[in-house]
Amino acid sequence: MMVHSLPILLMEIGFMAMLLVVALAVLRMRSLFAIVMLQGVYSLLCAAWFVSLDAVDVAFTEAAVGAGVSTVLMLGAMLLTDRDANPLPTKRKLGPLFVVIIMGIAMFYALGDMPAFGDAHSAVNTGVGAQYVQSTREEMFLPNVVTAVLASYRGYDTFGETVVIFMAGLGVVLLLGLNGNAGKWRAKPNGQSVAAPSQPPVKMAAAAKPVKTAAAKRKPVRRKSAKPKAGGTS
Amino acid sequence: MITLFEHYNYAIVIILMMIGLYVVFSSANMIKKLVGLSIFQTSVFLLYITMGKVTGGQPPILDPAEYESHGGGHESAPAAAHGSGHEAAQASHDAVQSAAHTADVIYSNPLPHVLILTAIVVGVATLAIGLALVVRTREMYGTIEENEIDELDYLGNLEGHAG
Amino acid sequence: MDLLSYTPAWISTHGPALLVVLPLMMAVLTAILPSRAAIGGKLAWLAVLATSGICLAVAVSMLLQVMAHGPIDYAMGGWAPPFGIAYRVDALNAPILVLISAVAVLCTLYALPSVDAEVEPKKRAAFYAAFLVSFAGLLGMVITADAFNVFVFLEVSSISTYVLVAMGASRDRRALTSSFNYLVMGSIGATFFVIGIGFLYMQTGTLNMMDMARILQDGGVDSKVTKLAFAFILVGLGLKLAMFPLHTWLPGAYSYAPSFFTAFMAATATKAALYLMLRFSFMVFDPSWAFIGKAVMILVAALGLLGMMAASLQAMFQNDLRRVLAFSSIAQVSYMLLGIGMATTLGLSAGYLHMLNHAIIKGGLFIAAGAFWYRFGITQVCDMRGLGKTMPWTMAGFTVLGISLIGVPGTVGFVSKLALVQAAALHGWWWAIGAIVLTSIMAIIYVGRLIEQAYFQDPPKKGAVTVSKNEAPLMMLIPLWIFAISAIVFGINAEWTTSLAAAAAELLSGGPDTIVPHMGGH
Amino acid sequence: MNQHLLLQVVSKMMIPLIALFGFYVQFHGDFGPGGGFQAGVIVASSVILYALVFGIEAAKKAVPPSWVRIGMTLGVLIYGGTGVATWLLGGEFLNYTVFAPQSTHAAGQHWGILSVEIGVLCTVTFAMLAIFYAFASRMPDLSGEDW
Repeated sequence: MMVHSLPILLMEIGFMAMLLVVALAVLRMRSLFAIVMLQGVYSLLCAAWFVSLDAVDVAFTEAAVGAGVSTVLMLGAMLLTDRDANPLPTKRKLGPLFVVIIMGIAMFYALGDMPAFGDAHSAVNTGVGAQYVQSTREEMFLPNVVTAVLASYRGYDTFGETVVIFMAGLGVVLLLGLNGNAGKWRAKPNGQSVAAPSQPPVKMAAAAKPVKTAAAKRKPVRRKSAKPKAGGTS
Repeated sequence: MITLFEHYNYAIVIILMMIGLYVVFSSANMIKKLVGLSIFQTSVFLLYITMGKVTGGQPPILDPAEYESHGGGHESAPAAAHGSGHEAAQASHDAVQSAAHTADVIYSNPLPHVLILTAIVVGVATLAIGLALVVRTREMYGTIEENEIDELDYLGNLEGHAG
Repeated sequence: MDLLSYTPAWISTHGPALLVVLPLMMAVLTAILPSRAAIGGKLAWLAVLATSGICLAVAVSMLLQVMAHGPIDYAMGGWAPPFGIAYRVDALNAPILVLISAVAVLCTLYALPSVDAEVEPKKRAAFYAAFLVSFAGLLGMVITADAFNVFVFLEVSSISTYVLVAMGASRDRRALTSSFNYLVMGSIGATFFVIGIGFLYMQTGTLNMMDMARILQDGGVDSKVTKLAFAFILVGLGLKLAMFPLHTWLPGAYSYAPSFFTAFMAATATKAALYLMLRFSFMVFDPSWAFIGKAVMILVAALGLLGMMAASLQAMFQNDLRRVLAFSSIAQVSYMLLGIGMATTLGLSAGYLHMLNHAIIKGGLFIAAGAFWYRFGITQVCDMRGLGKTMPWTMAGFTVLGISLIGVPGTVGFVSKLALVQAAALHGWWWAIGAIVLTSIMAIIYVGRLIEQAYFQDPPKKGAVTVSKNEAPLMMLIPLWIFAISAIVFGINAEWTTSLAAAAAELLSGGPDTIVPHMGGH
Repeated sequence: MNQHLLLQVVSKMMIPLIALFGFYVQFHGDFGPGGGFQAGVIVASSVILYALVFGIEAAKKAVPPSWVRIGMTLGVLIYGGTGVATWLLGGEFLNYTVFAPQSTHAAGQHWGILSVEIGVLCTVTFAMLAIFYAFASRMPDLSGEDW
C-alpha cells in the first residue's frame, strides 16, 4: 500500500533524512550563526515536505514566517549578543537525555494504534475535516477550503491568533522600545527605602564584558578550516 | 515490521521531537534554547499535517467548476485538464459532469492545516518575545549563558544579604 | 433569584462572547492611547477598571443564569459545534469566571499607585493593554468548549504574562531571566498540550470537547493513542499549573514581576490551568477507565503530596518575602491536586473549594507584599522589622490573610482544609490527613516568621532616627481589606462557596455521559 | 564609493514587486494558497529589505514608528470590528451571513472573510515591522569588520 508514487516517496525519504541531519547538526554545533542558519534550513525543508503532503497554505506560511522572519529576528538578536554557545558538561546532560528518551519510548509505544500514513478511513480523515470540504462546496462557494475554515468556520481561532501577533509586537515594543531606548528607567519606592540594594548596580554589570566579537573569543578550532569565519577576522 | 513501514512518518516526527526537546534542555545558551524550542514546535506541526494526508489526495482547493454548475446554468464543465501535474490515477482529465467529477477527486484533510497555520504564528510570536528577553538579559547581565547568569545572581543575593 | 430579572436578555444570548471580546477590544484601544502625556496612563487605568467591572457584572449574571437554568451554549460564528467553535458556561467554569473577574477588579484598584511606582510613564498605557490581553486570555481559556481554542487562548494569556513578568526588570534585573525560564517552560507546556490535543484529534476526529467525550466513550477507551493523549495533556497542564516537579519557573516569575501583576497572576493563572485539568480529566476522559483512573489517582495525588512537603519546606528557608509566598502557592496548588487525585465527589468539591479560597488569600497577600515594597522598598524578610508600627493597617491585613493561609478556624483556609481532611478520611487516605496537618504546621512556621519580624521587632533605624509611620495609600488598602474581610466572611459563613464547589463536583463526578447532547441551541 | 550601490539599485526595483506580490497573495487567498499571514510577512519583508539596504533611519522615515504602532492595533480593530458588526446586525460573533442574508452565493461570507483577512494583513505587517524596528534600532556601534 504505497502512499505515493515512487519518485515522491524517494523525495520524502530525502526530506526526512535531511531534516534529521539538520536537527542533529543543530544539536552538536556551537557557532550561533551556523545554528541560526540551520534553523532556517530546517524550516524550509519542513515547508518542502508540507507541499508534498498537500498542505500548500502551511508550506507557504512555514517558509515565509518560519524560515524568513525567524531567521531575520535571530540574526538581529545574535548581532546584539554573542556569537558562540558554551557547551554544558556532559554529566549535566544525562538528566535531560533520560527525560527525552522516556518521552520517545512513550510515543513509540503508541505507534501501533496510530492510523496508517495516508489512510483515508482513519478517524481524522472521516471526521469533521472531510465534512468541511463538502460544506464549503455547498454553502461557502469558495475554492480554497483552508481559507474558508480559517476565516469563517474557525474564524474565532484566527481572531485569538491575531491578538497573539498583536501581543508579540506590543511586547517587543514594551521590552525594547521602537527607538531602542526601553529599559533604562529604574523603579523607586514612594517613600523611605530601608532595604539594602538587592543586586549589583546595573552599569557595573553591563561594562563587565564588552560584546564578545567572533575573533576575540574564537578558541583555536581543532581542525584548521580555511573557510572564512562568520564575520570575524581569522 | 509492517506497522513501522506504515507509520514511518510518525517515527520521524517522534525522533525530531526528541532531538528538539533535548536541544532545549541540554543547552545553556539562551539563543540555542530558542532554536531548540522552534525545532520542537516545527516537528509538532509535521505530526499534525501527516495525520491529515490522504493517499492520492490533492491540496484541499476546490475547482470553481464544481460549484459553478450548482448555482448557474448547467453547462458542461470546461475541458479543464488539471493544471497541477499530479498524475494520480483517479484524477479525471476529460470534460466530466461536475457531479461525477466531485465524486472521484480526493482531497486531503483541511482541518490540520488550519490548526497549524495558527500554531506557526504562535511559535514565531513566542520566539520574538524570547529574543527580546535575550537582548535585554545580555545588557543587564553581560552574558547569555544560563550558568554564568546563575553565578551572577547567586553573588547578587549574597551581596544583597550582606549589605 | 430576582437579580436575574435585571440582566438584559442580550447578556444571556451574547454573554459568553462579550466576556472575552470586550477586554480584547479594550486592550487594543488602550494600546493606542497617547503614551507621552500623563493622562495616557490614567485613561488606560480607567479603561481597565471599566472593562473588568463590566466583565465582573457579565460573569455574575451568567453564574446566576447557570445556577437557575443550566448551561449556556454559544456557537461562535453561527456554526454548530462540531463545525464551529462553541462556548459553554456550566457549573464548572462559571465560578472561575467570576473569580477571575473579581480578582481583576480588585487588582486594578490596587494598580493605580503600584504601577505608577514600578512602570515607566511612557509604557503605562501599553502595560495596561498587555494586562487586558492576559485577562482576556484567561477568560477565553476557561470559557471555551473547543480543545484547540483552549490552546490559542492559553497562548494569548501566556505570551502577555511573559511580557508583563519581564516588565518587573525596572525593579529587579532577575525578572528577565525568570521571565525567560517561564517562557521556555511555558512554551514546552503549551506544546505538550498541543501534542495531547493532536493525539485526541487523531483518535476522535473532532475538536469539540463534548463530541470528543462521546466518541471516546463509544470506542476509544483502550486505544494507546488515548492514553498517550492523556499523558501529554496532563504534563502540559502540569507545567502550566506548577505541579510539583514542573514548578521551577513559579518562584522566579512571582517574586520579580511587577507587584500588581503578581497579585493577579498568583490568584488566577494556576487556577485556570487547574480548571482545564479538571475539565479534561473528568469531562473528556473519564477516571473510571482503568488507565486514566490509575494515572489521576497515583500520579496527581502522589505529586500533590510531594509538592506539599517540598514546597512548604522550601518556603520556610527563603529570605525573599515573595519567594516565601510563591513556594506556599506551590504547596496550596498541591493541596488542590490532592483533592482532585481522590476522584470522589467530596474530594473534588474540597479541591475546587480550596481553589476559590486560595485565590482570595494569595491575591491579598501579594497586594500587601507590593504595598511593603511601595512604601519601604522591602523585599527581604529581614527588612520587615517593625512593620506592625510603621504600616499598621497593611500589616494587619497581611496577618489576617496569613492566618487564613495557615487554616486557623474562622478563616477561609480552614474551611477548605477541613473539607480536604473530611474527604481524605472518607476515602481512607490517612496519610493524606497526616500530610495536610504537617504542612499546616510548616505554614505556621513560615507565616509566623514573617509576623514575628513585623510585630516583635522594632523598626529599622535610618541614620539613628527610627523610620516614621508611613501607611500604604488608600487605593492599596481598599482591595487588601476587601480580600481580608472576604477571607473572614467566607470562613465563617462558607455556605455559598461550598454550594458552588458541590455543584461543580457533582457535574464532574457525573462524567461525560451526563452531558446532554446539544447541537448549537442557546 | 558607497559599497552597497549595486544592492541599492537592484533592491529599488525588487521592493515594489515584493510588496505587490504580498498584496497578490492576500487577495488571491480565497482561490489558491495564501491569506493574511503570508501576505503580511511578505509586505513586511519588503520594508525590512529596504531597511537593510538603505539603513534603518531611511526606513523609519518611509514607515514611521507611530504608523507601526497604530497599524498593529488597527488590524485587530478591523477583525474585532467585523465581529462586533455581525453582533450589531443580530448574528453571533463573527457570523458573516448577516452581512448579506438573502444571497444565494454566500456573499456575506465572502465579505466577512475579505475584511477579516485585511485585518490580519494589517496586524501581521506592522507587528513584524515593530519587532524588526525594535531589534534594528538597538544596534550597538559595531565597526564594519566586526559584523
